[in-house]
Amino acid sequence: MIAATLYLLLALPPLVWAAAVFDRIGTGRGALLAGPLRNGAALLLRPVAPTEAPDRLNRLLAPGWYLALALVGLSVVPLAPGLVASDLSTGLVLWGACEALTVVVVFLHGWSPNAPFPLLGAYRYVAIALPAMLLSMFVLIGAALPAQSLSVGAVVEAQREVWNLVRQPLGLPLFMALGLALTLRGPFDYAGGAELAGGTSAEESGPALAAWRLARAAMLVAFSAMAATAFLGGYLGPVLPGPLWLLLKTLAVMAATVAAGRFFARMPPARMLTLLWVVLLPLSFANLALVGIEVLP
Amino acid sequence: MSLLASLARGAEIPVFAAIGAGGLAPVETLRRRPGLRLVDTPRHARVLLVAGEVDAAHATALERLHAQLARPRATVWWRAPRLFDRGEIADGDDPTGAIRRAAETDEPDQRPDLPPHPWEGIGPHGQGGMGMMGGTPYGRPMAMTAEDIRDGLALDAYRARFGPFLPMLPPGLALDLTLQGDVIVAAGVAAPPYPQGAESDAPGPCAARMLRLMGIGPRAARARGALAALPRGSGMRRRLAAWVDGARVDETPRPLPDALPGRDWTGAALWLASFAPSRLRAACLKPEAA
Amino acid sequence: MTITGGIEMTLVSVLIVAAALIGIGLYGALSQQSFVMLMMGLELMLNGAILAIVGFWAFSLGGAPEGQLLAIIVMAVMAVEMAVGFALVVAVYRKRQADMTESLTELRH
Amino acid sequence: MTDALFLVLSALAVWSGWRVFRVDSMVRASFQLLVSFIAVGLIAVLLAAPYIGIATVFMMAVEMMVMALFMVMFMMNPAGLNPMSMVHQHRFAAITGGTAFAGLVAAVLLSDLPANPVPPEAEAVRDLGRELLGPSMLIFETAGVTLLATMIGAVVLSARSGRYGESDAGSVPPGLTPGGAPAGRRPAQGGGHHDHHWGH
Amino acid sequence: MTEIAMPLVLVLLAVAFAWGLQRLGPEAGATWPHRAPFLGGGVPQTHAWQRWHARYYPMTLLFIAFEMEMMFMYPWAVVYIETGTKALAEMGMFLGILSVGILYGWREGVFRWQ
Repeated sequence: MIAATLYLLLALPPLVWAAAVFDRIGTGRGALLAGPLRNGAALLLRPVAPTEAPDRLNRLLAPGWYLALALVGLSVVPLAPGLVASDLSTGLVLWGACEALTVVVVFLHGWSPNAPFPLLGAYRYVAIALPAMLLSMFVLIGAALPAQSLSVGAVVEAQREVWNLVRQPLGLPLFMALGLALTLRGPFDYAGGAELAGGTSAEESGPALAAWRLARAAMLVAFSAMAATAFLGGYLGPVLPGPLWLLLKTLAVMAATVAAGRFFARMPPARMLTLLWVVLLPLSFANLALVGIEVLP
Repeated sequence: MSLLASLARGAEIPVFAAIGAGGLAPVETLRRRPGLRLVDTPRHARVLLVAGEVDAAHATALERLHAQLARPRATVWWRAPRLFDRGEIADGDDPTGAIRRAAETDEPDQRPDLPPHPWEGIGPHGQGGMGMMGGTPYGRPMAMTAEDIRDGLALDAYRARFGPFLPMLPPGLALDLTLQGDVIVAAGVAAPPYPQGAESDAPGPCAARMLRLMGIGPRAARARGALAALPRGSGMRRRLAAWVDGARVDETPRPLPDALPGRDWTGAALWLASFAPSRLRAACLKPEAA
Repeated sequence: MTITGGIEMTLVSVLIVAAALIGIGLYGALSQQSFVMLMMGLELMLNGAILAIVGFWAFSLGGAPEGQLLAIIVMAVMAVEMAVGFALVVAVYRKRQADMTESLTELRH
Repeated sequence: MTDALFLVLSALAVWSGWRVFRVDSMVRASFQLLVSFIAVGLIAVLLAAPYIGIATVFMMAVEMMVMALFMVMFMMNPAGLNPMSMVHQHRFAAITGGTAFAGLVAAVLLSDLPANPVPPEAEAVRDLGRELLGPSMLIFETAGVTLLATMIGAVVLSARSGRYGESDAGSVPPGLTPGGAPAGRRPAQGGGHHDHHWGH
Repeated sequence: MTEIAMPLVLVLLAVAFAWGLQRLGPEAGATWPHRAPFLGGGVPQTHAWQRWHARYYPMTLLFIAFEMEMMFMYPWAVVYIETGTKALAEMGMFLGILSVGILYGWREGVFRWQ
């Protein structure tokens, strides 16, 4: 347990850096590998901008909570058989709780500066992220059906025969929608975006901004690890050792999520809300029914 | 600390561009220039780049923007006469050198260090307010309820001047908006957009500006898919489709005080971006002429 | 067990914590003028109720599943209370621009 | 270890429950309540109910998020920029709350509580599932219908368009005879007391 | 019981780390013009904190009622295979009932901006 936690904490910084590199690919500004580090260092040397009458405590804590949720979410992912940081029999529910709390944290981040654009971003995000979370829970329940357990370890073991990606082809794409919402990017980046001048982080500067971006990258890592575990068989794989497989799959999902974030355009929020409830949610029902029929003996 | 400093030496310089007359197209050329990064808010920026001539009437707005950059901060005037006595001047096609030089300097505030309203020591708790809603706690009054135009819940109205240098609005356009939540309930034009060169009306840059608001790059293949993100039957979809196909759009929008109320912020920003800059300027000038 | 000063997790200690939550919730529900704050008090009381139910389930019921089911039902009650309560607040506010319990009593014409 | 965690979490639950009614900012109050719920959820995990405990956390996270939205929407001075007191009958409430606490504690201490702890090999979630799909199936389906009724009720109450027109315009039903008086009770006139509650 | 100790330790770790990170930068000069909210040179008349008109409030009410069903679904998933077709039918019915609520909400325009 402690060993698994140490591995996670060791693996997280390079993975966060990899997430930043993925974000930089295709922006045409060069310095792929060193760019994120340099920009991060420059941010750390700038001051934090205060605002008029902010909620100081929550403003200071929001990036920390976001990072904490990423870490806790990551901690339910087994690195190898039996090697998991928090070995909870209801790991999937804990991951769901992390998703739900992320909405709260992003809202707090936008609320605390007492400024218009962060506030707009925070409220817009809540509208979209709440139903998006619902999607992911249905999809994860679909992953738990063949395992007959809510433990993430059992979900992996149930994929020895066939990956959940094959059992429920709709699962990963729907789960990715949630990933985009959790990591505030692309079509689900309702907390930020150019039409809000950065949204919840429009008033942040210096280390506060750096901490928020770091937590966002850590959340991408956590989400990708979870997606790789729930749908791509986690540590399962031939020849290579388990943790390495998990690492490779995590990197693949990270890349796919970043690409999806770039590919799809962001809709006006009311349109996205209808899409989520009327199209994507029924799709997740259908997905669940599909798995249900498949796994019945 | 010295490790951080040496690492930070090669970092990109974050630049906030305050765009004046004729500055839109030149600033677009900076987007992919290595060593610089255009950011959407002065909080993220190191350097304030004033691109194109800015009205003297907007000098105060520019000084406010300047004050919102975290220190150390600097100004670069690119093809623009100075409105206050600070910063570097750049005249050529490439302000990178001037920006680099400016990024070594620091400038003090232009605005006096005064709260928007006096408040300290006022009121029973010294926070500037009386009762639940009165006074000016921490220097500003609280929002008060007002009628709503959509669902009839009379909640608070937020009144503010947006612009003239907001990155999601056409440069120079200053709007006096009343918002309830994220829906605009009343709008007035305080200043029309700046005139931009003819190249700003070309389909390519127009499509790119609109797609950037939707969070994607300007590649045509993606742009097609982006059409689906806009509400069907809205003029926005038709205009973006025309731009993506390489056709010019010569529609003039309705006067903004009539057209903006009832739209949410995202919809309003997209709607404004779906008109060519010159047509938008014409729509804002017409009522003034009449 | 010395770090906790002799306090152990027993049914009695769990129930005392639950009683404290219920007491605070009751104070909140009775003392708040605003309808939404009153709902916060109710929620806190239900919070104490959940804790008491889980405590009983763990120590006295021998793990009978009905105990857990009861906790879920309490949570469902909370959700229903919130949804209907807020809908009422919206309806009343639309009519009266008021959110205080005192203004609500005026509604009885 | 378990006892120490229990002590810390209980203190957190009670303290943040108390803070709910002591902070000025409505957002802080909602999330303070959320902290109390999280602490109780974690205590439930300590009590060998890992499902109920963690599920409390995620259910309450979204409920408190919605709570915060509505608190900000309908409370004056939602951020507490002006210090305020929203309390009435404070003494009565404090005494009642204290009495309730004392009474419950006395009841707990005086009664003979049966001791029949959860067997360590129990599978809490599986048992719950069997119960849901077996003996308590009716409760489960009734809950579905109740939730549906809640949804419809909430939508009807909160939507602007009433059944017979906009709710703030009276939503008057048509007459039973053509052109006759509206059916049902007539809504009272005189909404829109604008300023009567600003002067606290 | 250690299964929640580790997440709690991670939470403390993360919050402490992010806190420390934000203490790294130099102190900012907190003048009033510097602290004013960013509006592109414009100024707001009031504080941004207000009785915020969240335009999607009916959706949130529908949401909390609907979300309750997740509480029943997790235990259902665990015993699904051993219960078989009956479980499928029961959950289908349950979801069907709740979907009626969503359809009703859709018809009433709950997912639009109010």
